[in-house]
Amino acid sequence: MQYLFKGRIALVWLGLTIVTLISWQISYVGRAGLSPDLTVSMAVIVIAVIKARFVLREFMEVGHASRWLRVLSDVWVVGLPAAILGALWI
Amino acid sequence: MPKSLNHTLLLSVPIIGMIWIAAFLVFPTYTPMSPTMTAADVAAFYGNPANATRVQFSMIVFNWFEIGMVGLYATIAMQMQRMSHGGGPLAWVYMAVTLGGACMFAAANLFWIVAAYRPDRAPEAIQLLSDMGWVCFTVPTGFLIGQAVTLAFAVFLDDRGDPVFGRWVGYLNVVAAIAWIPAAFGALYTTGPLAWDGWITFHLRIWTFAIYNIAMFIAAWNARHRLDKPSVAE
Amino acid sequence: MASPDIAASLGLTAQEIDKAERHEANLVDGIWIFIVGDLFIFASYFVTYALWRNWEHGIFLAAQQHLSLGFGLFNTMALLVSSWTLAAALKAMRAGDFDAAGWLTLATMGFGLVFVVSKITEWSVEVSHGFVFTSNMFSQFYFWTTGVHILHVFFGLLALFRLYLEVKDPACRNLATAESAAAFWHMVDLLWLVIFALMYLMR
Amino acid sequence: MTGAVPPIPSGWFAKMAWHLRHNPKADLWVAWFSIPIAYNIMGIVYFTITHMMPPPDATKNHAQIVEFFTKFGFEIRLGFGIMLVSLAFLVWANDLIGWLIMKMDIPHVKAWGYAYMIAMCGGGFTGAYMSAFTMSVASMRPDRDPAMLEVLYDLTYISFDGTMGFFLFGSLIWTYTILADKSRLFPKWFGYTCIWNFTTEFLVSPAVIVHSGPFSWNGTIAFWIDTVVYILWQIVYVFMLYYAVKRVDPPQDRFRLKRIARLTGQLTPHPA
Repeated sequence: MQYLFKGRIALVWLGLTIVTLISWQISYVGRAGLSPDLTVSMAVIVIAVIKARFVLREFMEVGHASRWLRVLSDVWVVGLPAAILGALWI
Repeated sequence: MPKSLNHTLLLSVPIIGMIWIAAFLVFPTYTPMSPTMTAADVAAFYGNPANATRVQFSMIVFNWFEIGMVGLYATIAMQMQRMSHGGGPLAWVYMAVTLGGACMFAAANLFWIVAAYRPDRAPEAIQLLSDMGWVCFTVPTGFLIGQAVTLAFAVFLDDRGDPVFGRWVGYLNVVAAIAWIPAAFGALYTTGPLAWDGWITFHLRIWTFAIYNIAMFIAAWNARHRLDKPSVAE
Repeated sequence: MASPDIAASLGLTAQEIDKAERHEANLVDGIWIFIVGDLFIFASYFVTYALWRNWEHGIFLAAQQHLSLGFGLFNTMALLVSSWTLAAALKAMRAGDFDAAGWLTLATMGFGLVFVVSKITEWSVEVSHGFVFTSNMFSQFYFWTTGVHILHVFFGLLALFRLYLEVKDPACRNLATAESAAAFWHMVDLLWLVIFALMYLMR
Repeated sequence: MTGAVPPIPSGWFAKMAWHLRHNPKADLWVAWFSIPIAYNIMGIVYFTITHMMPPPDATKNHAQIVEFFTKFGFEIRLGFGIMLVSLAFLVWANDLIGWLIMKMDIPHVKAWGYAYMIAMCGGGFTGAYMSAFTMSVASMRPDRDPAMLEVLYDLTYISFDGTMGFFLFGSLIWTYTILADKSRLFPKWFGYTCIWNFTTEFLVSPAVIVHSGPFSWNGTIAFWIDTVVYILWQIVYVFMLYYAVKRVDPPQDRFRLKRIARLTGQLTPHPA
């Protein structure tokens, strides 16, 4: 299947997979005690939205879309972690 | 088939109407039970075997024939499709609100039957069922209003040289709709003319309904031959 | 649609006719209004979740033990692979290779089904351990959010099936619908990435 | 009907009268205007008169339920009276949409239109009017046994939130027809956003199970977010119907072509 390796999609997929495993590792370290840890929460949320941005830009091809779409998707990518972390801090 | 049977659906309407009147007369009280009755009074009313039997018989007959007037309303909806603007959404609205009114009466009917079913129930529960029955019977005049307003619009918008219904049908529907409006507020007061046994909510509504049905039957009967022609709307 | 002379007879100005017809031009962008709206609606759910998590942190942490990280990771991988094959399918379609596009779409649907089966297995394992919707606030959020997400997976599978039928039929091939369906499926993947972080990984 | 059609007058009421008399889509416009009117009446009744919305707490105890019905008793009955007088407008809205579906270009289009009308009108009976009766009966006699009041209270909100299937299928039918319609009576992006409308019906289902938290009938998710999305969507919907009514052909009418020709001055009045 040559199309699986055409362009950057294979690379992006590999990157997403590795990052997923990293975030799993981050969370797994404290698994035994399940102690509250805001740093871990922050890290996994930020990693998740970075992954989301890669899906938006590379798979959904938002980079080629109209301007309002690019702006709104970036507002989401920046605003969501900010709002979640704000809610966790309150 | 004999020619006189061409209009069986329409001819069923006066028969159903007479059955309704008979069932109405079987009900133990002519005017509704007073909303000011206490729970004990209401329980005693349904506990009295003579009353309970009459409620049950009346409600069984109403239950059999509650949707019977559909022949008249379906015929009118067919006629609306022969009007220049009636065949669009308006005819379907007419059918839907007709069904809605019948469903609401059916609900009231079942509440009364349940109230009379176990007279040894707690008086509070019997009163609740009876209240639900009377409110479902009195308050949803919106369906009748919807029927009248929809038909009035269709009649007034019918701008062809040879209208299906005369203008008087439109005016009658407007007047009927206005007469039914106060009944929607029948739950507001327990005494006075707006209570569910008051003259505005009960007598005005019931008599308007009777006159309305008779007049609409006459209008539909006069226009019956139009049903043989193809409809305007496809 | 109204023919021009009828439109003219209805008293429409040229501007109004233009306004009415303009919807036509927006077919490709059609799905995007939905996707952006959906992203923001989900964002509001996520923020609500974070607030409740803050208020009942202990309960949430304790309840999180009922989730199995292995299942979560496997589900994430299934959706990531499906996104990859779907992106490849779109590339094949643009290259005019509809045979490969068909197979890649089928593969995407296959991975989507793997996700569905795995998710339902995970739910039944959790329910058999006594972790049900009404157990506590975390379980309510967990079952509800994953439930809404799997509903989107079902919609996505339907869209992909439609896409597959279109790819198979030379008369219906249409890159615009293909891009719409693909965008929707990637959004389902994207939402799962965030849900995975929020439900499974947060501490 | 004789004489040529007069030109459109300028006054607001005169213009309205002209359209009622001469516009070939007069019935469609009447039905369209009923939608903003009906939804505004419903909004005012629910939110300001009856205080039924935003929903009160599901965890109220007997004394609080009695207080609720005592405090708002008259307003509740007045508000639902107003709503019941105007309820036919909602039926007009449903049947306008059902009729517009019948004008689309998809196979078996009439069946889709009938299905929509039946589903939406059916849902109104338990979804909107049941709560009117239970609320009225409860507020009529707040001195009733509090346990009975509690039954009516639960019945009100659960019948209102819990009537899911009718609206689910109605909106599902509408969504499918918009997306499958080849004549593009409604824009496609609007069809996609209709998915929110029927998904809502899935989302509120926990409201019939839990008593508190974001998924209860007054919760952040099951009520507030749903309602905000629904109201925004509703505003778009009214405009979409406006354009659809503008674009759709008038009802099939033997006199239609003549009427239109007369409107444009292409035909002199025909002898009656």
